[in-house]
Amino acid sequence: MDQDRIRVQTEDFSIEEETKKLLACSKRIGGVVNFLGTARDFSKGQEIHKIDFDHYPGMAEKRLAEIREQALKDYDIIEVTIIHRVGEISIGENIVLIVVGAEHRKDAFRACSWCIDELKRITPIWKKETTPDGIVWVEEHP
Amino acid sequence: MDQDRIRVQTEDFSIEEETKKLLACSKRIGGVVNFLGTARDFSKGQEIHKIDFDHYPGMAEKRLAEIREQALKDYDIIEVTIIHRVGEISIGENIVLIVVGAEHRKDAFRACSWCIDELKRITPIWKKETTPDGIVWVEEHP
Amino acid sequence: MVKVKFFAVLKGLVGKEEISLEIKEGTSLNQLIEQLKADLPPLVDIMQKGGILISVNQEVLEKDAIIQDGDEIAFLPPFAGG
Amino acid sequence: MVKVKFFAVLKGLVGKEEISLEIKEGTSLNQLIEQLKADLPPLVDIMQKGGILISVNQEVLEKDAIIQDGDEIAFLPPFAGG
Repeated sequence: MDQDRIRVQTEDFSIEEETKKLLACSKRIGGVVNFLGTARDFSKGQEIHKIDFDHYPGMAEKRLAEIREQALKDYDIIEVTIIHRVGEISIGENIVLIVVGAEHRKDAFRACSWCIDELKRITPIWKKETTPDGIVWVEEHP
Repeated sequence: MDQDRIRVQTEDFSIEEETKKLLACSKRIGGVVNFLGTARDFSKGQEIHKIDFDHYPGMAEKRLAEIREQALKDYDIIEVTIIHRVGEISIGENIVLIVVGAEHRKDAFRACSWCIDELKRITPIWKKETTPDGIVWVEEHP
Repeated sequence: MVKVKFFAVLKGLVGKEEISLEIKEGTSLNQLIEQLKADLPPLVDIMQKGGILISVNQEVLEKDAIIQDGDEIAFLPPFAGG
Repeated sequence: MVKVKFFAVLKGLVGKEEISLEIKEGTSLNQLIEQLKADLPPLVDIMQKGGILISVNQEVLEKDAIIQDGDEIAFLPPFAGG
């Protein structure tokens, strides 16, 4: 069950499918908040051609599982799915998806926002941007 | 364009499709926050068999359009879609979808949360629940 | 003539979805409500209970607003969308 | 023997993805870093610049932590997921 809720994968994912899977786990879910991060074509004024994500296999999944468990403990929510793509990602493509299901919406919003902040803070995933000026590993995150 | 971003309809909607449509409107969108409200099977401890939504045609759409415009003005976001279903809705089905696209996620979360609060506050839509005890028009909203 | 619409729980209580009626020039929403109460007795209790908003041409207005011929008035129970 | 992994920008700068090396009993992360700097000169600048976390068996630890035979150590540049 958990393995399906936490994924680091090269393939794309479907928001629809993940939302439906989450809803299927409990009829008590009345509100779902999704965060979808996609590859933008501009970053700090620089045109970007493509993005590559590197990750620490094992440790990245472990951190995402910890984030999910902490969110389930700290917020009044029912289920959480976290998926992060790695490898080469073209402009406009999906990068990350967080799906949070709750009985009431306030906690779903808070938990989803917390999960993506925490993901950026503690998950060993790195981003390489290919721009007209060359390749750069992104150091700061917004 | 606006007509497509604001809809009151009996048919179901697809989160995937709406998210893709929103992303297609600007490559600057880096984060999308979705709120999906679904029909729960319990409300205040009462089992619910089905839900019916009534609305004030014209006025409901007008309020949703105002919410969208206000959100675009007050938050640093790029686009908003608001869809509310009316008529008969079975347990587990979709009710409402709000999709907010922004360059950065914080404003997308804030705007999406504000939109659903505001929708509940000012939109002339009413909910009738069918329970084992009979039919009741819901008066308070959480 | 103004059109008066009743939604949701009100539709059932009043027993009507929409009525048309003549008003005198300078009629306020409050005066319209009194006029309607006489014709539709269930409205007496409903309006006393409170929580009903009234819209004129799809904008919610205070009850001292003056209405005009051709206006569309609606009685709106507490909203429950979302 | 411990395994040492380098990720993202470090992989390129150091020119290696993973190395194995012998450690003495009671070696701290700080001592390991000094030992590695001698073998991999680019690490000198990188570590001085700061912002690099070090994990032992996939947990980020302080640099005075003692490592043991069989540990998996990793040099982690600032994260940029999401």
